[in-house]
Amino acid sequence: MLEANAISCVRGSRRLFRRLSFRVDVGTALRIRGENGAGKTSLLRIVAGLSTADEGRIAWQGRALTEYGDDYPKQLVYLGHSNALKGHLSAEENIRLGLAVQGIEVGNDQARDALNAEGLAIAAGIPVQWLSAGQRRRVALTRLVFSSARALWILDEPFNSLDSAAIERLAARIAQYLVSGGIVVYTTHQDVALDASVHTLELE
Amino acid sequence: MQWGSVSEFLAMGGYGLYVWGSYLVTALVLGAEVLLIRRRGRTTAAITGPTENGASE
Amino acid sequence: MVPVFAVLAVVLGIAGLYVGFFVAPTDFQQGESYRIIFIHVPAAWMSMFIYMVMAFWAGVGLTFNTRLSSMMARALAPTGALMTFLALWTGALWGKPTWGTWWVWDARLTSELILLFLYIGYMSLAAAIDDVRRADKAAAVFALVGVVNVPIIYYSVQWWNTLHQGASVSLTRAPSMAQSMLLGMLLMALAFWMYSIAVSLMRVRAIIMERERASAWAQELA
Amino acid sequence: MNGGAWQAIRAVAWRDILVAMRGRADVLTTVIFFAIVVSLFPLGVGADPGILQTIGPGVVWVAALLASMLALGRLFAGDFEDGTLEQLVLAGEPLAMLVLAKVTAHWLATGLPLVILSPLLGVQFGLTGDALWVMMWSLAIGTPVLSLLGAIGAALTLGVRGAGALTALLVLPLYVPVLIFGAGAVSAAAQNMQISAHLSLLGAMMFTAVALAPWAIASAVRIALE
Repeated sequence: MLEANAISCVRGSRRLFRRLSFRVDVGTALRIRGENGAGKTSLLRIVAGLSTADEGRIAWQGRALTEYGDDYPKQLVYLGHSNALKGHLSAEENIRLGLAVQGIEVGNDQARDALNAEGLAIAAGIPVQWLSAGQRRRVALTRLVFSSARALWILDEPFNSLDSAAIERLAARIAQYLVSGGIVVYTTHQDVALDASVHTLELE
Repeated sequence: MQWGSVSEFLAMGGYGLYVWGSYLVTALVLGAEVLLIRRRGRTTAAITGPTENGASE
Repeated sequence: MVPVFAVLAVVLGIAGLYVGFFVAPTDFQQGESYRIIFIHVPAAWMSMFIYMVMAFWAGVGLTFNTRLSSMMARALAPTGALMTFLALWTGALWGKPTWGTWWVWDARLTSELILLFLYIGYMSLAAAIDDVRRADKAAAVFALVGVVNVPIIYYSVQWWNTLHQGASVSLTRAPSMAQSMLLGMLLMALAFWMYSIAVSLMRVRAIIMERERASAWAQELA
Repeated sequence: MNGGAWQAIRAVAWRDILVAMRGRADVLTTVIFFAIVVSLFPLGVGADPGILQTIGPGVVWVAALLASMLALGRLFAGDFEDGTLEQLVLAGEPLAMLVLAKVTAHWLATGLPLVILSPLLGVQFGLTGDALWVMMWSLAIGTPVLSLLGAIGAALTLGVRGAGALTALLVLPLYVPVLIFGAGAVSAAAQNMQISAHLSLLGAMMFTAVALAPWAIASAVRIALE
């Protein structure tokens, strides 16, 4: 269970949000809405522990993030605006090595099967920098296939530059992850229907 | 008190240029630093003006 | 609190100068040029001392996340850099009559020069980063890395100097210190110390006001 | 260190080595820059063998120092932009170790080539076998320190305007001790004097840098990503 109470965040001389509280239980998703620059990404980064809130506290399973140290990141997956892919390396290498850094062992064939399922079989071997934005996003999203063991998914605009088929696939995968007891905190400006219980948080 | 006259004091045994050169620059630099900070303080106070919590005392 | 240190600085300064110029005898070897020592040595001491204090506040600011200590470190840096510059300037002016050259690759002068680069590095890093909080923290890390390296730099330059130059040309062997010379120098050192405290406190107040103004605007905007 | 940490460290290092091999152009620029800077000096100073021999060690060392500083731009900047650096911080493994892996891979791609090329350039300055051998040794021990100290500067200036020049301003003063003992070792060898003092001090610097620098780099990276 993820909980934030009265958190606020100032970036430079601009205050993004003040005294924000929310609770996300197992099996539910929290969608964060707000215009550009309202602080959506900053909030996700605070939840992921990359940056700290100026005031207030975030608790994961009852314990404050500050008490966790290195083992909190072990329980989450964070997908930012950027795809975290190295341009020179192929999709396969990116997945295998990217996940190895997170401590998730993935064999060559597993990576290739996941890419096939995502319809990227032909792209598996070529350097990622030559793929289209949509394809690169789908390669980045393939990481989620191997991250169902993680208790918390934090996704920043996951549906960006995806075609409708890919959006459906991702929505299904998120719904399936929620049913299996995961928690998702995400932002998106596209109204994608998720058949799971979704709460929405508005950032003015 | 070994200075016979003011001119002797200024001559500083022939090293006047170096001795006074160093002291003068030191005085100038330290003085400039103080003035700069005071100006920096005043400009902030001027901009802040009477904010609601009267930050500029 | 600032006026207290300012007054102390002036009083000690006048006393020091009086002792330095009117009580201390002429040095048999260097004549009157040695009187530069009354500002050269205090400035050099202060340049080192301020860097240590700056690194201390930077470390406190980094570990306890206290904004005031990071601001104190930021306030100290310019004064420290100034002191280093003065040490170099007076060192050069002292070197000219004594060794005939403006710049002498003496171990202490060389490490002062490198210390000046460390100060400039600290200040430009802090100035280059827009987000004030990150600027404080990044500069603090650099100050701590610097303070670990200052002794290493000092001894390696010392070692390098003895290797190339031999110990003949060196400021470290101060002229035989008559009682009054030592007194003059100590008084000036204290005066410089009081001055540094007064100036840094003035600057930290200015920094605090600037940052309050910035956050005051944030409240109005939100 | 549990298995997970070791696996993550290997993955980070291997990924960077792969990227360096695929993008060979970057590696070559460092080495070519090193060669060009060294061969500029005889043009500037004149080809008198006597002078060249005395300034040889210093020139090669300063050029190596500048070349390794030039290469720092690619250490974190790429990962910072494409988001991989964030994933490193979120790997749940000691960031100092992961960062050490990155700097090691970076040294293999940019530091080691300098070490291998240095005797070739030393010959230009009329340095003999013994001095060349010590040059390689001193660079082999010294360049890791340059990479580690440089990495602190690179991490501190991530995402900052004019990061290149600023990193140079930050790290060059820190390079002074390495330069003094590195070049000192080579010129001592050229005059066949004692070199053990130089090399052991360089070695001491290397171990201190390996022990302390990663923590500074890790906190600089965390600060940059806040």
